Amino acid sequence: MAELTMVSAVCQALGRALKDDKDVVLLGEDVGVNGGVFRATEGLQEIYGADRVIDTPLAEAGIGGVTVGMAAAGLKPVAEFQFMGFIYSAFDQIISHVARLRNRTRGRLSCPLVIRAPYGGGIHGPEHHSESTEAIFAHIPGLRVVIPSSPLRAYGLLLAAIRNPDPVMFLEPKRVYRTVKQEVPDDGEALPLDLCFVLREGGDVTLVSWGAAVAETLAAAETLSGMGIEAEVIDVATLTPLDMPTILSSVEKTGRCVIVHEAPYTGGFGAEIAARLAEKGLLHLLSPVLRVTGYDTVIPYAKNEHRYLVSENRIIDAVRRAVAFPEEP
Amino acid sequence: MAELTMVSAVCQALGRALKDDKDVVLLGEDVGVNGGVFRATEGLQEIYGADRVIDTPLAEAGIGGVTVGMAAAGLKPVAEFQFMGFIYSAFDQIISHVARLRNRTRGRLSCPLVIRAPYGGGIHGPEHHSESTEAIFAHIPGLRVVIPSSPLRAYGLLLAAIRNPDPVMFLEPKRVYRTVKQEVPDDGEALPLDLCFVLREGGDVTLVSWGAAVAETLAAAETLSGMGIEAEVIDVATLTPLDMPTILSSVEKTGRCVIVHEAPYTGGFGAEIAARLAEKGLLHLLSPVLRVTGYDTVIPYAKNEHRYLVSENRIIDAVRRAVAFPEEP
Amino acid sequence: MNNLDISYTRYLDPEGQVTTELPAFAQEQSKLIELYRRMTLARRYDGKLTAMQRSGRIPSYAPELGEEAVRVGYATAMKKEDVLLGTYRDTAAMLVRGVTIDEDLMFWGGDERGNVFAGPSEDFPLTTPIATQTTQAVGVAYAFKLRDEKRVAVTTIGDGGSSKGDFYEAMNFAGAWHVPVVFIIINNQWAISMPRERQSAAKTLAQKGLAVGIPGEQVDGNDVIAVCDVVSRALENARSGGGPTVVEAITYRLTDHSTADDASRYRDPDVVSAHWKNEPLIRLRTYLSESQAWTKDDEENLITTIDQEIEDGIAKYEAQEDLPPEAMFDHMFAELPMDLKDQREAVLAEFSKSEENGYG
Amino acid sequence: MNNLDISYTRYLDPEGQVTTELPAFAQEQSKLIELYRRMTLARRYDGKLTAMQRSGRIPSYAPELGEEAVRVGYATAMKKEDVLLGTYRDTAAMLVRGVTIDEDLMFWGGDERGNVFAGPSEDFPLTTPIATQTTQAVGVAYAFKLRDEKRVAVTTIGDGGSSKGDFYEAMNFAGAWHVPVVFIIINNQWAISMPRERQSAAKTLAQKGLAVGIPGEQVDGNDVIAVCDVVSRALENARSGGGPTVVEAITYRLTDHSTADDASRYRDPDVVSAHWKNEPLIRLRTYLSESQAWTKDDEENLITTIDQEIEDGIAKYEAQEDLPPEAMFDHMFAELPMDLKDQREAVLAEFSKSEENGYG
Ligand SMILES: Cc1ncc(C[n+]2csc(CCOP(=O)(O)OP(=O)(O)O)c2C)c(N)n1
Ligand SMILES: Cc1ncc(C[n+]2csc(CCOP(=O)(O)OP(=O)(O)O)c2C)c(N)n1
Ligand SMILES: [Mg+2]
Ligand SMILES: [Mg+2]
Repeated sequence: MAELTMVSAVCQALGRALKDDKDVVLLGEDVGVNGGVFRATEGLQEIYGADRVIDTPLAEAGIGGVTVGMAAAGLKPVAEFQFMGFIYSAFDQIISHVARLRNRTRGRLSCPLVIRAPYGGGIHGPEHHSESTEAIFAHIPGLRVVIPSSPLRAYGLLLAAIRNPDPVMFLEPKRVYRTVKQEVPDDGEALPLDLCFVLREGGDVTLVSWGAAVAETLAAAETLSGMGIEAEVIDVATLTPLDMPTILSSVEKTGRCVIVHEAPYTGGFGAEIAARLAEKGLLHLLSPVLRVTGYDTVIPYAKNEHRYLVSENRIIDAVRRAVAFPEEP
Repeated sequence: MAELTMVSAVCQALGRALKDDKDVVLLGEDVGVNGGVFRATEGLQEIYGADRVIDTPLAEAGIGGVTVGMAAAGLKPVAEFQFMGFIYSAFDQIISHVARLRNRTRGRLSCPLVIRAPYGGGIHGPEHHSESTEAIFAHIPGLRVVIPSSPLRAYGLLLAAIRNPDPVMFLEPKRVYRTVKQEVPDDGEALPLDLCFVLREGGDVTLVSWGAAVAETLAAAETLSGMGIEAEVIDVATLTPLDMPTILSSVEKTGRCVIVHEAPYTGGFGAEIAARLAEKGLLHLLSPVLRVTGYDTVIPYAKNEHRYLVSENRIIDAVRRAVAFPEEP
Repeated sequence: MNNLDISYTRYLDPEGQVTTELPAFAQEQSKLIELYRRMTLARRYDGKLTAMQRSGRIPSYAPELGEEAVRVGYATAMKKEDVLLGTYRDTAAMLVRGVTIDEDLMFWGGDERGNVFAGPSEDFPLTTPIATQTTQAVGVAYAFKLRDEKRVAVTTIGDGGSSKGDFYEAMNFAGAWHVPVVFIIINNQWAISMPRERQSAAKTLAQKGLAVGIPGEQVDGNDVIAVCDVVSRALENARSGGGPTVVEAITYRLTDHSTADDASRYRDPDVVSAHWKNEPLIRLRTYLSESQAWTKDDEENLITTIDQEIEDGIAKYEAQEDLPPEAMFDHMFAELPMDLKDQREAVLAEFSKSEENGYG
Repeated sequence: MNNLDISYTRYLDPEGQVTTELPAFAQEQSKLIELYRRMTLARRYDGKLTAMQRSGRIPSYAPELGEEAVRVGYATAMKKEDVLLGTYRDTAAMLVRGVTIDEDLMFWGGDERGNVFAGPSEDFPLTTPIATQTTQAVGVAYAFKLRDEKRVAVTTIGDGGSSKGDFYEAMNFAGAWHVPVVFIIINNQWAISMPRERQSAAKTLAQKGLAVGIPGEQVDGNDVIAVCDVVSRALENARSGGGPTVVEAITYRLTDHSTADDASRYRDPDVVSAHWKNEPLIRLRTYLSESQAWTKDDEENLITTIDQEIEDGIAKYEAQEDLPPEAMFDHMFAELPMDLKDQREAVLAEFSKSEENGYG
């Protein structure tokens, strides 16, 4: 079996969904003949036809709205937004309808749809190609926010998202689209939504992360291990609904927590996790809950981008501060 | 001097700004002849003319974009969005341009504008008329998010917002538009942005709130006082940039904190404040940081709305739990 | 300036005189009487809702006084299996579609269960965020086309709403994809306080379709026969694979924008009164009377029956069980996620404590 | 289907033959030679940027090969005091406006300082989120009108972008407010992989203006004389209070959408080659040569001068000091808020530790 990158795993999951369920359709800008600007839909139009792998006009509010209409009318649309930076025109649909149609109609109509968007920086893209605004979606009741961090999880979680009867924002960290390969059998097996994945066990500190930053977090954990600090690494994977029990029980064990994400600090989803620890885990906390995140600035153009992105070093520094607390490391 | 409601204080500030600075213009749906659906611009078109108090076509993305253009071209536009629930079409402009134009051009161009929107529930409005999505804006670097909770603060903060050289989201809690009156002299004095207001002093617990919920928070503080619990009440007023020093020093004194807001719990701005306490105030915390908030559901239509909104009772319950911690009250 | 060519259809003028030979369906008096009944129901129910709001029995309402012909006309033209995506002002159409009065009252009463109408079970609930329904309609129409179903999505929008980018994107998608959707612009001349002329420099709103290459036409929105006729043709065209159409129906909002509005602040009451002579019920009644198909007695009987129907609906609405507190959680997702369970419990606990007999 | 009436302007055909009497400005050969020089600079610089991207010296670039005439034409028609709000593909226009090569290179090199151009100091930076510049242009134009300044805002958009609701809203605001703005649709037939025909069912993109009641016309976008002429007239009309215009300039994207794109995946190379015979430089050169106004020597000299100019710009760009780490904080607000100070300190500390001689 060939090893797949994350973007190929996404493509494989989409192909599988198209094959298994005739109600599944894909739509978005350039998803057809071109196979998507990242090739996440490569080859699918050829197999499933232009009626089910649909190139749209260039209009994001429109993509949002037609996706809602399709879903309510019995299809299972998977819409691609070319970059997260261009999803904002669809916010009205996402907030006002996607997240609400089931509730508004007490389940008479619903929105079984998936909205996919590549997100995050680190590819030296032009401005507006490097956004990490997952926290915005995570604040909207009625949405699921799912973020894979490996080819295997991309495949399994995307299948789960498509099969889920409710809407899912499926955000793909494009920085790791092609950085790792894994064997990803096309077995049609979904992974569970609404659960964190514990990627590494350790008793000294809990590292909580998602998306592209999981890579640096895992790397930091390895380096820390060499320094005698064993970190437990949790990939949140589904931001909302949040699996707090898994995070809490890890922090009950370690007493320390560092949260790592690429999005800006203030109001990032890390705040929610830290806040829940301050509410539900206070007595277990041996040190401040630290957040290693992007800054409260616009993510810089290519030249300064590396100074904005979360680095292994910054994570290690934070962990050492947490572990040494109340001393300076 | 007549006493003013909050909405009249807003109107008075707008009139003052139009009078003091010929570059100030107001725009929005129905802000002209009609004086705004809440009358926040009542009478202003008559005085300052239809060129400066501008009725727009019905198109929020357009309102966002023309406001940016006006601001960059040297005007000081104050745009009204009729309800926060209809601001989403303007997100692309707000996130991609309003928050960024100065940074993108290293200050060559800038966005000295104010975006006003009535927000929050409690007026038995139809669906989409009761949103509290301030946390979304607070997560966008480059925006100031300012929320008044009294007629005096509405007047002083709005003047400050209009005079500020950077963009301000000025969110007006419509539930208290007409519930209280205060003497609000039209003296042209602005209040400081970026600072919290301590509305009540107390040593037992810190209550942190903003917007309409400040009313219930203050009421709860009075009731609690009768029970022997003295609460310090802080109106955050400017969510971002956050004045954490004021909150921290209060919590250093009281050791306990309850955060109160109307927006949904998960990812609400209360999470940011709690997270910062978990980071910077951990050693001072005598009890879990509790949040009394809306639920992670769509705010219900009129009939069930009162069960969603934060009540004095819920605040009192939370404070009693905090104060009794680790016992149950 | 470029030349355009926009047709305008009318059969009955404000005086109830036939201006062009009536279309086939309108040759049958029973059909016209049914249209008249539907408009009268709309008018009476609209008055009732307005009154109920004034007396505090419902929190808000968007009246459609004077605009009954458009909604009754297009809804009558639709087939049951078509799908409607309307605005907040489309109550009359929903009644024609089969939504019951008690269901509708729940909606206006502030209860989400009002959107669970069994009649047209695929119709969308009334939409508040303006123009968002129009792109959704294209998605619905796409599903019809993909599944090869001979059905049409119908969506409405106001003159104000026609300025929104969503509407343009919807028309453009519909044109590019050639899907079965009909866009009805209900031009009642006002968007709250904004008059039609200042909303757009376009001479007609029908020409909005031209921007995206789909046909646009105007119809006298106070002539129910014309609306029904024009929309029927657009529907049949869409149903048979002919693609989308934009119909601009010209009418007039005879009252306030909503029960929260006071139109006297921004428009001249004399102008409004003048528009009463164009309102849609009179002209059809005149025509029917002059054709000896309608008498004073018929009118009185009709009103009695309709008022009873409305009262029955109100009684049924008021007999409904109150919404339980936990209702706000129970339809957020197909299955309540673990993470919301505590919140649901908290609400239950709070309101079982403080409320003895339900919502009051 | 409704009838429309859209004009199309061309002076020089692809063979460089005059098809209609040239407009006044084009009677002066020096003017035409300057237009030719500007297009040649655009062509050479475009090639250089593409090459620099291939060799890793800049991270990305959106080439405009084949589309030089539109940008040089409209930018030449503009006055200095007008304001341009372009897309990411408007580099050639920016150079005409006075942006220097080193400034432009900074932008493409991934350095915000590239947007601090001193020449047209009120022009907007190139815009990535498609169509957002068009509503902004209306705001700029509104400011001009309010202050009674005889200036015009010019904004461009692609054929793809013309599907976006923002563009429609922009046109509608401009029409309703009658402000001095010119919308130029640069129809290069492709939006990445989406061909023009599938983007919209509209036969022309110029007719998009009709939806909002503003005039629309087409121009041969590969005829720089025609572009300059049509845009000049639209500008003068706007400047003198005549309101907005939509101009559709028809050209062809001869290369990939961007340096990240591979157009051979979705379009036939033979069709692309065929379009080379329409490209804008040849036809003007032919015309000039046939008018004895341009020799081989002139051509060689021009290219030598331009290439030197480009190399000088590159040298100046490369001599720039690196961006300091704290730059990301220092322009977020007029004054750095207290709450961001710690973050700024942290970045400074991190990178003074780990970087000895700046960014590498
Ligand atoms: C996106 C959006 N913006 C603003 C509003 C507030 N609002 C409700 S109705 C209305 C005017 C609508 O006018 P029109 O489209 O002509 O429809 P009508 O009310 O006349 O039927 C406005 C501005 C809204 N509901 N949605
Ligand atoms: C709002 C938005 N959506 C998507 C994109 C991604 N994107 C960049 S260019 C492009 C195609 C644009 O085509 P067109 O408008 O014809 O302009 P051209 O590139 O041909 O000059 C797309 C989809 C974007 N930049 N902005
Ligand atoms: Mg209207
Ligand atoms: Mg193009």
